[in-house]
Amino acid sequence: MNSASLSFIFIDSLLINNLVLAVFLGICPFLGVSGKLETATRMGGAVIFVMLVSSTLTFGINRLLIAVDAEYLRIIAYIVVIASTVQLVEMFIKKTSPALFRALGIYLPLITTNCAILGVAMFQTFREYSFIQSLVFSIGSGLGFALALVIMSGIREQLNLADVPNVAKGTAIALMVAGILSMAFMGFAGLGSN
Amino acid sequence: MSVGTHAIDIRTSPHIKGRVTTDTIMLNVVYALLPVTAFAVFVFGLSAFLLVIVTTGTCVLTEHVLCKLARKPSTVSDYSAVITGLLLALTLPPGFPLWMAIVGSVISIGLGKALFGGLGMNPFNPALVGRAFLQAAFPVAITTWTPAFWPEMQIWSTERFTSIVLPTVSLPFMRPESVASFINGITIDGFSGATPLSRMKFDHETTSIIDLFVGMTAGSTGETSSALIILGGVYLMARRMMNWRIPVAILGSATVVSGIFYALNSEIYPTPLFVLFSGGLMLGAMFMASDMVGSPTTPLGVWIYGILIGSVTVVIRLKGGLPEGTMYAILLGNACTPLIDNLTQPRIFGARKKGERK
Amino acid sequence: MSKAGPSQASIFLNGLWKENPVFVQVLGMCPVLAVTNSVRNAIAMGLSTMFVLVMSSTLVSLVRNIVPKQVRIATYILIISTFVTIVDYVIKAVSIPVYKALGPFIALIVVNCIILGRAEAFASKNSVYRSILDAFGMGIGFSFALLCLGAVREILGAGTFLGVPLFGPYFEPWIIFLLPSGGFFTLGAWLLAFSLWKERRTRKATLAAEHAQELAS
Amino acid sequence: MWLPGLNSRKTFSHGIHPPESKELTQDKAIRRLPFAPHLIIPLSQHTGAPAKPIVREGQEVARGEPIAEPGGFVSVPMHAPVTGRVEKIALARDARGGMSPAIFIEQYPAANQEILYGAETDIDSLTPEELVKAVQATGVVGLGGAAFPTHVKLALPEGKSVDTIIVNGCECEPFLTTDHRVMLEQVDSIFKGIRIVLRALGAKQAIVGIETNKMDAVETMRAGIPKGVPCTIEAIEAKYPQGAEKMLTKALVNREVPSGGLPIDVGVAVFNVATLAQIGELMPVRQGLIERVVTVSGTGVHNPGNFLMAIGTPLRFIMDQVGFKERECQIILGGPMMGTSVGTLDLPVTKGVTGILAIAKDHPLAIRNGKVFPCIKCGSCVEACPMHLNPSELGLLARKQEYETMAERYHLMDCFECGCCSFVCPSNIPLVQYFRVSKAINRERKVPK
Amino acid sequence: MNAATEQTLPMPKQTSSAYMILVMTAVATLCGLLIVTVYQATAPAIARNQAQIIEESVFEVLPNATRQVAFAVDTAAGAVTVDAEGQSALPKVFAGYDDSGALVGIAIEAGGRGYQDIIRILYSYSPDCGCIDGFKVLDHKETPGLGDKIITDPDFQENFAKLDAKLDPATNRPVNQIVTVKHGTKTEPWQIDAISGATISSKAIGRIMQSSTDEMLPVITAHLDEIRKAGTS
Repeated sequence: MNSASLSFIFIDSLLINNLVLAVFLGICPFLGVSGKLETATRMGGAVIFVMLVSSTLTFGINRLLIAVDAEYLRIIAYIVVIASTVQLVEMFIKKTSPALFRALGIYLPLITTNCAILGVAMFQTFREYSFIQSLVFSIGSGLGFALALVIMSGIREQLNLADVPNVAKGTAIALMVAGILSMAFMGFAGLGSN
Repeated sequence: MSVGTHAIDIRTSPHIKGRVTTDTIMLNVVYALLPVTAFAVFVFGLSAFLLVIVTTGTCVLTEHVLCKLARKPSTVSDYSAVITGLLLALTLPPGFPLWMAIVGSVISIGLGKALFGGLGMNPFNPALVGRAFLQAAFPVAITTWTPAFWPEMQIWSTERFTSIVLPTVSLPFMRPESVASFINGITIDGFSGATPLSRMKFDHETTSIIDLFVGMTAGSTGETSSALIILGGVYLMARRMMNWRIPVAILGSATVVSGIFYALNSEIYPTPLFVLFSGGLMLGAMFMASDMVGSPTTPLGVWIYGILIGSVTVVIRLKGGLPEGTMYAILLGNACTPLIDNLTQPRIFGARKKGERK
Repeated sequence: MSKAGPSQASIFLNGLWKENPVFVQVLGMCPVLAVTNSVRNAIAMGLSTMFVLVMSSTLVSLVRNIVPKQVRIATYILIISTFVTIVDYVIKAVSIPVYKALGPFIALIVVNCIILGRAEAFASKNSVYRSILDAFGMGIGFSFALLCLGAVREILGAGTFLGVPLFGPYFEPWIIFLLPSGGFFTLGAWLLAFSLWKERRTRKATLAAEHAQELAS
Repeated sequence: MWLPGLNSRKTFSHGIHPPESKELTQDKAIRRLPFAPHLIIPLSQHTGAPAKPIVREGQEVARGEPIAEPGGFVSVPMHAPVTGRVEKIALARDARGGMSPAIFIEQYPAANQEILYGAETDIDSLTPEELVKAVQATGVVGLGGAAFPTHVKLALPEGKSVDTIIVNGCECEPFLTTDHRVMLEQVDSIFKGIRIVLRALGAKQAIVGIETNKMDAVETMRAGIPKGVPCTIEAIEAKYPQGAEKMLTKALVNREVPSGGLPIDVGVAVFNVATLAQIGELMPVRQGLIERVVTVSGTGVHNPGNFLMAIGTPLRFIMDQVGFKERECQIILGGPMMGTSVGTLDLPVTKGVTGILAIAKDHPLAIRNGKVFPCIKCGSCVEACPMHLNPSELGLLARKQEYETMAERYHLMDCFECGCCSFVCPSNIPLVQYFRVSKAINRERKVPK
Repeated sequence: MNAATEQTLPMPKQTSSAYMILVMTAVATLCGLLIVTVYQATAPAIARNQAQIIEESVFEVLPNATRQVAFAVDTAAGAVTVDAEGQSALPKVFAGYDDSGALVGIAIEAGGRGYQDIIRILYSYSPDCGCIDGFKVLDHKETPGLGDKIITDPDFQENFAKLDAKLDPATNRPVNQIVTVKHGTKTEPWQIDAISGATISSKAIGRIMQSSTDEMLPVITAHLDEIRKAGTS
């Protein structure tokens, strides 16, 4: 049981403890897919969607595991659920909305290895969120991930035109930008606490 | 581009050019900052003076050394490092340990600017990157304030010009208390002049608007006197060396948002005037958010950018955990600049409007 | 695989240095950043990852000839998550504070690309002995990187190493290094240092080559 | 900033206000320059195909006699500017720094330089098609600097129509005052020209746009409107590049010429005042264009002024006449914003030359070989670009050689190189030069496909 | 998972599905065996560790206690029940008893928003003096060196040596609300003197304590007899 209010969970997961910039989840796609704004936007959208679905499913799975006293299977169960969710979502979107599939399609398989999805599932279990809380948490986290990704990709597109020294090009400069972004997000600490 | 080898010079058009150049703009920003700096030294004394000298010196030196290391011609002469140094000093509390100020200056230039390729390439305001680093690294030192006209509002006392606030001279990598351990009989706890914003936030005490406007309060070295900051800003606007829309958008949106809060509950929330004149909002709006490099280039984008900064500042101040949010808001604005620019590309002349077919 | 493969020593050293998973391949960033605010956590995470890496590589290598291609990845994930679960419980049994500090990141070892990557790229094609060697190399390389980060962050951020104060009572810690932004900066700085070092080496090498050429001509 | 309602003066948005420097010559009446002893008449003084010579070396020519015939529809004939002898037909240096064919004429100092060619014609009796032919025969091209054959503009393409003639009396380039003087001194010819053009295109009205820094011209022109000519004179804001076709169309009739299009796409045709003055003067007598008014100005000359000079007069001769200070100078054919910088004085005045400027190096606005700073994204160029492009971003892209992105995402091809961005750039970045190179590279890349 | 991964891989003919299922089952069985073994082996140690952590904390805030019993407090129903197994999802309090079985104090768990994240604290309430006399931060993410002074600052800890939390016998509500005041301005026994420079975290502690005492103390006081009895049983 966790008594945190929904608005707090949302602001916390979106801004204060941003998935990428404060909790360090999903760093790989954050660094890998943030080269282009358009790609980043689509990846962000895909992550929000998958996160919502998988978080709902893992919430149910967790309840089931607790009921049958098999909590030691949690990690295996979660990873299986997430992998199949991504597959199912992919198939479902392909069938129902070819346009959406074209937009998100190639990013969906990448999401399986996005630790943010599993991370959100683990966090909501750790913090013992209720169903509604989990839902808000996953939406907030997904939006937070997308926000960080989109801002980052904007900056990186701009940096392509800058004279970044050769030694700093690539991951190093991306990490530095992420660090500065992370500092900027520190300003949101305590938001809504009074 | 010039290919002139004849006695008569040839090049391609245009053959004339406006007289304003980047270094003159930068130099004028320095001029605009001078009254604020001078007032800061007058109010806070020797410690503030040392702080300004140290940050400016370190910034210029760092810029020079890094240029040399990168085997590029030194870019010190464009004055941008001077501005960074000055701004950094003006955003730090007077009496801030000098060794930390040096760290901040090196971070400002190194991380905030050189790493991105120097002037014009930095997505974030270098001084604020340094400032944010110091805020995160040394949260205690950076929230230790010296009261204005110390000791105790004696404007014509000379004590502040002949003695130093102790933290200023703390040993490198050591806490201010370290000095006390070397010199017997000195206690540090003498100063804890809270800023108007922290008094507002934590104790719900307001400060008179006149004091805020003139600068009779504790606060960062250069943020206290709104009057002089406005003076410098107006000078730059008048010389068309600053985009007037940015300060107007920031201050305007801050007024509106804080006005809404005030209207909702005038017991808890301060008046919009208090919000405008307290803390670093004025300095940030005039001299940091309006830094051309980190702000959008499109006319519409500039408004969005300003409104974003103004409202985030007020929200952090009134609803967040921190008493002040200007720095974070501007860094956030800088971060969003490429996106804003991307979304607000102007409609080019003669482009077909939406839905219009050839 | 071919018998004339790389020597055992080079397999081991490969992961440790030349193909260091963090500094060279830039893999598994999340735990590298998240749990390195103290040396203790860094070591715990390094060891846990290494354990999972070694065990799963061993098992994968053992079953590599039985498992049909189609269910390869599925089997690997199953094996990896098993060992992660084991680590999870072992840490909980050993020390609750460490467990709390690492939090969900223990579970996230499952999605650490290094482990699946090595299982797929190396263990599934090599003998058990060589796979263990490779896993140890990679594991130590990963732990080494974590330690590099953890050491910098703890020494600067708290003035301690493994909790032991280093600089006396008046040291002013640089708290930023314990915060998330400090994690990004430290890793960025390490990468920067690495590429500076590499650049200098290649420049020296080209200079030497040019010099040799001049001498020859 | 342009605020609707507050600022009732007609204009376009963006643009710049460079110092005008017109006071040097604007009050100097047009004076005739003596004939140079040797003249050079390039065969390609206009846009389009070069003219074909119809004279032999050594042949004697009389002033006004056709010496070359059009090389195609988009081409005009040449007429002998002086009475004299064809020295040779050979390659001559051109303003772009290359060599191109020209007719060299030696003037007979003894000749009285009377124009013997031509015939009085009743223009009103000609059909539009005949008018186009007649205009071509005069050899008139756009005298505002573009040198586009005027008759081509008069021949309406299928399916297009023109309702409004815009007469360009802006002369927005600093230093230049030729149009200004023409408007003061040749009012009748201008209106004659307007009538001819109105008839040729079947347009309903003509609007003359004159910048507010030439209010005397506005007055004179207003007073001179003949009865029956549907013409209005509008004073428009003095701003560069007000005289660009698209900008002027926007300012006067509030129509935006579509990207990549011509004024005719919005039912407008734009003519320079000097062009119309020449048409008005030459058409009734069916003579050829052999001389034009040129502003010779700048801090590098002793006696700046507006001179009527024979086409083909070498710059060296002109400079001798006005007194060249022989200081380190930059010689510009045309205005300082879009003109061509030349490296030699052995060039002739051609039909498109509006001015000859000698700008001394110590002129406050002269481009020194100043330091180029990095772009600080000040946005001045964005606020200056009359085409509403983003020169700052384009410049950054050009540095990284992203030429295709420039064209596809940032509309590089809409840039008409007015020079506003380079003028305002505090970092001295040669933006226009970047764009010129980028455009050329893009064109080259497209060709093989 | 089977279904999931097969989608992405082409199906060569030679391997029969029966074989694949066999292999998967074998591997899964092996894994299951491993996990269960480890789970069984570590379960006692984990339970011990967890119990120890709670116990240690409780004894830290109740130094005179030698034995503790956990209770679940249902503030809505106003009921207190013994919850030794820790099964209940309700907020918990731990009563501490000395060797003679007399109630020494009650340790109450509370939590709320701090600067960066939730702060969880444990404080002890002494029904005899109607005051709070022990305090420990269980979990926090406050800024190191600044907000974490709530743990390290001795002056701040001093606040909780005897913090007034008396209940008005008539209304059974706290007489005075616990409140954090500016550093150096504490005048009343129910005030918490804030840490200089760490006002945000100090205030958070005050808020957490105030709402917790407001909610819990009336219920606990009402059932004090039951709690005392549990010590002697």
